[in-house]
Amino acid sequence: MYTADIRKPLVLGGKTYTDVTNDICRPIENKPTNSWWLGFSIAVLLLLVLAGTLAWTVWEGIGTWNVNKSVMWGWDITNFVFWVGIGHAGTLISAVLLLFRQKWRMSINRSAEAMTIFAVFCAAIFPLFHMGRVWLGFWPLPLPNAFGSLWVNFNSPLLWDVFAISTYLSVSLVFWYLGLIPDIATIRDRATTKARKFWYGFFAMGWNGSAKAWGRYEVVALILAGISTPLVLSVHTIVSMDFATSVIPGWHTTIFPPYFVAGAIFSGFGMVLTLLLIARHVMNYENYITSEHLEAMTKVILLTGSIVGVAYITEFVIAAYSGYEYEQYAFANRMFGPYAWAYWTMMFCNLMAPQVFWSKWARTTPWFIFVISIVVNIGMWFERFVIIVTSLHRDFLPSSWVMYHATWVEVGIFLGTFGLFFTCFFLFAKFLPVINMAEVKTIIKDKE
Amino acid sequence: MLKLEGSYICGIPERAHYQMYKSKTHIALTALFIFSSTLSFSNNMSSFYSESTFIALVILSVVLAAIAALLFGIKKHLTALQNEKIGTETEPSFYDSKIKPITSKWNPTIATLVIAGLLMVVLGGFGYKFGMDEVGVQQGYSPTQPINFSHKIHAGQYEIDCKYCHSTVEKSKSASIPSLNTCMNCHKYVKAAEKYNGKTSPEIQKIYDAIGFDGDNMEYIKGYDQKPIEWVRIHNLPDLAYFNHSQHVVVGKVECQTCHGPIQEMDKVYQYSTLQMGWCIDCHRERGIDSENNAYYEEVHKNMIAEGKDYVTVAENGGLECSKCHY
Amino acid sequence: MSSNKYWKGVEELEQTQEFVSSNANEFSEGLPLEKIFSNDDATRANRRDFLKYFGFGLGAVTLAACNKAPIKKAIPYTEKPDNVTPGVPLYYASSSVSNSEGFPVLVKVREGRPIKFEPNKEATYFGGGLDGLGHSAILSLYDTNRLKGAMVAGKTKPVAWADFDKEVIKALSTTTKTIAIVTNGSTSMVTNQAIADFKAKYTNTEVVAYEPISYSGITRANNASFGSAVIPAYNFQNADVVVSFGADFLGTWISPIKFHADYSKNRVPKEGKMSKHFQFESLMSLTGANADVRVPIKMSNVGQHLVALYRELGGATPVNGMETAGNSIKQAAAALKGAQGKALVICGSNNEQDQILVNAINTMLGSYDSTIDITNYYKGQSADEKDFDAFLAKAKTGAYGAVITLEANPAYSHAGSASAFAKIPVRISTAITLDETSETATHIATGLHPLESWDIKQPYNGRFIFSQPTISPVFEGRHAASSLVAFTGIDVKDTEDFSHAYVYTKNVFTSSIGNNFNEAIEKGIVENVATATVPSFNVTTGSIISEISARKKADSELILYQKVGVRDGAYGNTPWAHEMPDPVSKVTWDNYLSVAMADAKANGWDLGDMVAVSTANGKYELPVLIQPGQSKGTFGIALGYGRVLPPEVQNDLKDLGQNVYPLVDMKAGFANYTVSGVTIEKIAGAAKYEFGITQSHYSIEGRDIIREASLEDFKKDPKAGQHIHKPKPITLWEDYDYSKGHHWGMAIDMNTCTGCSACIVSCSIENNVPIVGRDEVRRRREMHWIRIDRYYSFEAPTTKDLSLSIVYGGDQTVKAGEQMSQEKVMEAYAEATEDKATAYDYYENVQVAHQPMMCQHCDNAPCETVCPVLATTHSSEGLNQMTYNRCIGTKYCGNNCPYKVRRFNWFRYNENEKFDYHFSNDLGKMVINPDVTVRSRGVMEKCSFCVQRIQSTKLTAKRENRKINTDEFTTACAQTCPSNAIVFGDLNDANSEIAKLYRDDRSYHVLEELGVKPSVQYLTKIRNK
Amino acid sequence: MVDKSILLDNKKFTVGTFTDSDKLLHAVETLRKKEVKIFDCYTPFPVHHLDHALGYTRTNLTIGAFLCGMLGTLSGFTLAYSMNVVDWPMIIGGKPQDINVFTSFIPVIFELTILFTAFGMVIMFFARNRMIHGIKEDLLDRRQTDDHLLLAIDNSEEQSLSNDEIQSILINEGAVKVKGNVESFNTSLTTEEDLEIVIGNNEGAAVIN
Repeated sequence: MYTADIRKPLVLGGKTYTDVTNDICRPIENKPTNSWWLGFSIAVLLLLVLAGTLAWTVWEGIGTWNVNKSVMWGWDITNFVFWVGIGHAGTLISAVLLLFRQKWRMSINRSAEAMTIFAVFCAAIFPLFHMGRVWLGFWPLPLPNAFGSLWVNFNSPLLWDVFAISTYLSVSLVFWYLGLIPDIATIRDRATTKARKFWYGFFAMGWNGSAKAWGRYEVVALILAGISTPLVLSVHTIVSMDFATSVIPGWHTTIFPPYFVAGAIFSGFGMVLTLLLIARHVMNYENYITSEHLEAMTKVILLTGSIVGVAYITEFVIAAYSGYEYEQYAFANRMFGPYAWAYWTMMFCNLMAPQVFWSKWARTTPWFIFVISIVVNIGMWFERFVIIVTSLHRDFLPSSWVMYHATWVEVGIFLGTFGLFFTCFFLFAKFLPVINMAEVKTIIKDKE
Repeated sequence: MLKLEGSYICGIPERAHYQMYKSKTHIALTALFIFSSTLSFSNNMSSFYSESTFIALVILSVVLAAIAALLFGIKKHLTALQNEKIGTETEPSFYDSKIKPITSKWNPTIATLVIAGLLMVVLGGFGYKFGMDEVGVQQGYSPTQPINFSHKIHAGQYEIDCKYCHSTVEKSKSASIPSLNTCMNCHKYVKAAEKYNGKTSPEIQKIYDAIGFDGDNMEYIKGYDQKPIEWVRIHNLPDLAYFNHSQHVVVGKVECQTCHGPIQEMDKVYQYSTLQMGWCIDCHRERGIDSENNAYYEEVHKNMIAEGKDYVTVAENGGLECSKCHY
Repeated sequence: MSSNKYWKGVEELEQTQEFVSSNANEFSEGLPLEKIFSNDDATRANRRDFLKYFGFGLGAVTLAACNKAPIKKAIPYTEKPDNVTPGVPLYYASSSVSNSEGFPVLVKVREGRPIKFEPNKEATYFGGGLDGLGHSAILSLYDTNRLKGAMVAGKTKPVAWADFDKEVIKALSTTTKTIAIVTNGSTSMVTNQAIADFKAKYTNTEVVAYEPISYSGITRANNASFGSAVIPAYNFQNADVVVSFGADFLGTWISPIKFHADYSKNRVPKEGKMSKHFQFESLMSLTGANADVRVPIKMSNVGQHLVALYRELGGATPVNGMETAGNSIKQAAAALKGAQGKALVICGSNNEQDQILVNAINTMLGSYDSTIDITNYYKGQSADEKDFDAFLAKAKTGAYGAVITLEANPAYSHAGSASAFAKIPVRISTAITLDETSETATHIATGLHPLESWDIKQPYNGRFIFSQPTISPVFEGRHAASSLVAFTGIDVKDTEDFSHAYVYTKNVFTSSIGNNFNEAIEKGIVENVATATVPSFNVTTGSIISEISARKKADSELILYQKVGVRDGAYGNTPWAHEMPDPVSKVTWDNYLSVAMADAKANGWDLGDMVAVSTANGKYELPVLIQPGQSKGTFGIALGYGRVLPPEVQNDLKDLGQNVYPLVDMKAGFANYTVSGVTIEKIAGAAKYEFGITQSHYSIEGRDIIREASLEDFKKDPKAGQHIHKPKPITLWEDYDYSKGHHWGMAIDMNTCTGCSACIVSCSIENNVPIVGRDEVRRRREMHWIRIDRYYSFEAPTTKDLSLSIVYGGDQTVKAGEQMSQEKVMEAYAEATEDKATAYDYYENVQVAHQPMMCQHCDNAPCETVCPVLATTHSSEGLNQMTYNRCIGTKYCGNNCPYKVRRFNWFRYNENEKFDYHFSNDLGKMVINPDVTVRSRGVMEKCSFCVQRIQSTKLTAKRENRKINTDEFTTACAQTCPSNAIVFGDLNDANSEIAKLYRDDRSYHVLEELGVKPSVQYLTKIRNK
Repeated sequence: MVDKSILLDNKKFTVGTFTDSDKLLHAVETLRKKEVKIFDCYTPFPVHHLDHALGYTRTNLTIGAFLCGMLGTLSGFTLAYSMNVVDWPMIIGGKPQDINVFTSFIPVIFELTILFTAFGMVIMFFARNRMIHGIKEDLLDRRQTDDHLLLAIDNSEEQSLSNDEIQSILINEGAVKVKGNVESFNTSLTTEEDLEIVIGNNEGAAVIN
């Protein structure tokens, strides 16, 4: 008989299968609480901001942003990389931790995967709407056309992005959905209204928990996890290639792929922590998301934060050692130039702040973890800002050096994506089980 | 020394000066005299119409379908409620009675694959169609012209050389619609009166009215306020594509009919070709250049012989490069 | 929604303009929204209506219902002129519009529309170039605010010419007082003949010349020295040493385009020799930026410097004069002495005494007959303000019964003229737009634009320039000469065959120039010059020198100067001239108070601070711009701004800058542009002004972008300046073989490029580059395809001087000349200096380098690799092709361009009320080059190497069954460059100029270590220090 | 909606309900030892080794996934190569126009491999399990996806043991409830009562025929 080799029970409170089902289905089967409505309204409000600012951008032109002749990417691509990065933790938690048989993942992977998908939604907005002619957004797809046919450029990292992001989104969706099917079936079988019976029945695809199905299911989940792992690494590698394959000093760096991946995991875990700590508090899931989970995640944050920190320093040393004046200047400019504030914010948030997790107290105190997780999110946004804007604003020819500050439209779009993200998340929390019931039931009896 | 297009013209004959200077018109009129086809056009509006119509219809049908579905659903629900109240058994729907028994026998595996396959085919087909139609096509466009000019009579029956009227086809990017004095070279005498009981043909009369010619006395009316003929353009290439007639006719030795079709048989001209980029590209990929008889292509011809080829296509000579047409 | 409303215009007559001029929405594919946005016809209201309806959903049905193809008309000529082939441009020799004295150009005409000026390369005396203002002035033809016909005060609509003439003749013939004619000191022989005819009828006529910028110092001095009140012709090509005292001869002084060409002939080192140029000046002028030795002085002291030079050269004088730092006068004198007969000294002062001394020096140096030609003298701009002041004084007494202003605008540029003019009851103007003078006129005999007119001008004695109409008059104007003749009662109605102006002009020609009028206008220039003679100098300099020495040095002086783009402001309504960045300050659209760094630091001023400038003549509020190279204690404000334009003008041209003409100091009997007694105070609490500035970083940061070497080093080693250790780029693949066919390339000689920016405007017009306005330039979104990078470097203190070890970016000790940031080093140096009063004086001594930068057409272009949709690819002829219609606007290419030369269409710049320049009105669109697509919003654009010219030339050759001739054509920038700094051609043609330059030892690529293999070569700048 | 009746069409089952996965597993092992043919088990969560205990062979979906992946690799390469090299080669930043440009294709090939693998495998999984949107489920117990673990034996199959023997084994193995003649169902809604029943242990277990 296989027993997970863990020190403490991952589910507290002596829950039975029934308790698990009841606890997790409660928000779905009951009317939403006032706090849900409040949060949802705020999110929808922000979503309207997104709609408004995007409409304005399309109506007037990208000129409504403050990007200029030298800094042609600003907040848009910063936000894109930020959101894609956040997305990574979800896949990582469910796929990589599955491969490593880390059972503590089980109560958090569902929401982490949901976060992935919503974050990729948010991310996808930016490359689409940063285009001058968004209505031609389908042109990067290799479709036959009446131009002869004119195809696409397989040399372009942006095209790789198109493939990577769409693959990532669809595979993540499939993975997430696959995991949801047994739980949807559970809700279906508990349904007391026709609508619920119909819709959950529709999405449950006739699942009935047959042992044959479970056998195949486990194999499929394992293989999906197996291919999702290189996928998730490849996606941020390819995103980093947007920069790494260019010639701009500060971008043209071979360290970018691992550095971006570590940063993505780092920021993703930050976001997962932020969300889980809220969900845990609001939905009373303390028994499922225990301090064991929090501690494990803070350790990952500590690790990846340090990897990112090493990358920062490595980058710097390489620049200094390169003997290449443009590269040297680019990094000196990051530290002491007009955007030094962004650089030092990034250094503080990403390198220094996570180091507090060496302390056990810090790793197990939810409010403190929450604060640090926010700091990590801010830091990782600034990392992308530093990479994109400070590299572009002073590159090779000093004649083209410029400053860049966002307009209200750019800020509005960024805030708006939070609206989209949280709208999706609130709907998810209302209509789907936030914790993977089937998996949690398997570890309910796993003891020390 | 810089010389574009021959030499720069100086010392226009005085008559021309007079013409330029004499006409005290608003600049719009200056523009009016200008043969419009010299400039490419701003819109390819056909695409506007076809696409806007299409999209508007799609939006509309989706909205209507949704409303219809909603209404239908409400009706069904109400009927069910009604029946429940009265206690009568709801009559099984068409679906329940006819379709369901059949579909319930389907093998889900096969059904899944078939449905997925169908969906892919439909979506793929739609995508392909969308891609192909992306550029508006006005093939077959045949508007009514202010004068019912027949190419069949002029080019077909009387075998007038195309270049007689479209005189700039060998010199300029545009073939040019002939100015009225070109028409008058013949129609000063040709009035087709035999068909109209000794009167000037009404179509030819339109020329006279425009240029100010007194058909009865066979002389130009002095001081006549001339009105140009506003022909309707048939071949509308979008502005973003530079097409030069002289390049194709003189250098490429392309027959008019290759692109314009059997123009000598057209009573009413229509657009023969699609004028899509793919159409241009197809020709460029197939057609060879006349490298042997043009000193410009001397090097190309030498290389061609060296490589043992019979001919070099336009594409091989860089004819597929973007800025050959787009700038 | 009414579909008719939408498309109605198409059927209307006016809309024919649209196809002529508007390429507005060239991108016809894609979703229809864009088309609706960009529909030429739709007014803004319609656009909004559309959205409203579309949003409602029902609109979509309506739209779907009107399913008929929009009709486009093709309207042929009724009678086609013989020489017009639609689609083929014609070139007419004519005269530049912005140079009222006459400057030979060609006018490119497409289907009856002049669309561009091009230099007349056959007029070699004038140099074969054209400046930015000259190019941009073509827009004055297509100005919607031009007067539509003869105007009479009190009436809003034009009146019939016959009635107008009757009224004017009545007024002129009834007055018993004097009739005045105010000319612009015109060199027009036609106008002069008309004035003569007018005078014959009205014998009580006085003629007075007026020009906004005065060179009376020179004319008076020449009158005193040689007995002829003229501005001589200067021949810089003969000068081995040029010493200029505040004369901005490359930018604004007298005839800068010609001077450019002449000057540049000696600037390329040939056999180890090039000319040496000393510039003593207070503001940083374009000329100073190109000088080998630039010495900051105060213009109020220029006389003393001249005295010092005079003495050094051996002139007998008891006074020492003033020496400047580093014994610059001594050096200059030594150089001048060594170049006897090949030297030239000029001075920008308008003071007669200064100029007499300059004449004395030039006589000593034997410059006359060699570098100065007083026989075939310059005839333009020779109006003397003395005459005009006398006229004004007399006018104030009410002595004049009528005044006719011919193309002069004294009300704008002369402070006292408005009140004097008001005393004259009949004021007739021949302006073509409502300017400050014609606004108060009682009658406007609306003239013709020069491009609509016949004219003969004589800019130099014996050199005649011809203008011919290239378009039929846009509005109901009448040639000014015809108007003058009409006022004598002669019928000037056009006859059956000829216009009056044509006959009149031809008569002037045959009576005073020659017989073959047709040949003359074909060539555009007739030269009939006399052999130069050496005039005898007959002034004793003693008293002048003592007077000069007695002048008091001003603590602070205000210098009123002209900007290269806008000049005297006469063409203030042509937006291209304003969007062209100032070659030195790189500021667009504004004038400002330029101050020295030392003054700014001492007074706590910063860039954009608003200050109040007050002199005896008035007080103005202006923003501060800190100008490196400017002398401490001097302040500069540009003239030519603050034009009062018709109320219809609502774009950035409205209320543009401050008109500081009233500050010109007239006390000493001449127009003194150096004003003393100026106080400047920061306006407390005023918001900082933001300049539209295209380059905000001064320093080159010690980067290997501009390579330079001294002439000494260059003589020893022709590869001097190039010995920079660079890693050799390697490639994974074999490069594409460009050796077949054509391989287009460009070379730019940084020795001859002066930074004058003419190429920017020429390129913009050729390639339909939009004008974006000040606010967009502030956001750093100017659209110019070619820009001129300007870098300052300090004539740096050595490491020893600095005695500072500054750590910057690692532990690198910064050495002068190879700093990572020279500015920072100098700043630290200044802060460490004990003597705060002189801490920032080093900012006076800066070197300037100009570097034109456009798409480098890299063979391994980084932009091409990253475009996902192949919108930018390479042609087999080495061109980096930008395909606008394929572009979806990811902007990735722009980011990945190391040269940052790609420009993005942030907005829709045509047909947009926010960008209300010529692209947005039907008349202005006439100037659009029909061979180049007008870009829609959301696409990238950049320099194309004028691919439309390449294609057109290739096609002509193919059609004519021949190869392309060597250097048969060139790009718009190269063509217009007055100093021939830009060369374009086929690298595979071994005989071409470009192939030779590519083999030159001085040539290098910018950022060659990136391995992108640019197709633009730069030639090392050699300084003759 | 389509019924999933193909799976359990008109069959009658003997169903043992467990509330503990270990007990279920043990029951399966015991029955299998006695050569009882078990139709299938239905559990709300994956019970480890259950498939092994039931004697199911390892699924060969992995081979299918591999083939799909190969197809993806091939399509990716074909797509890129045919577009950028064969159909319309262009000079792009000095990059080669032949097979040497292969390195640029790698990211796209990789992504398509993943995409094809994932989708191919999941579609095969659904097909193999006869799962499709809208299909109706077959349930033997309303709580088989909640907290009941079912062991189903097809009554129509010939067994080595009698029905009663099997049922008693099930009860002995800890089944909380054993029903002898169960048909699949999928129609009615769940009621509140259904959810309120809590089955703690097997003390009250009874065979319900």
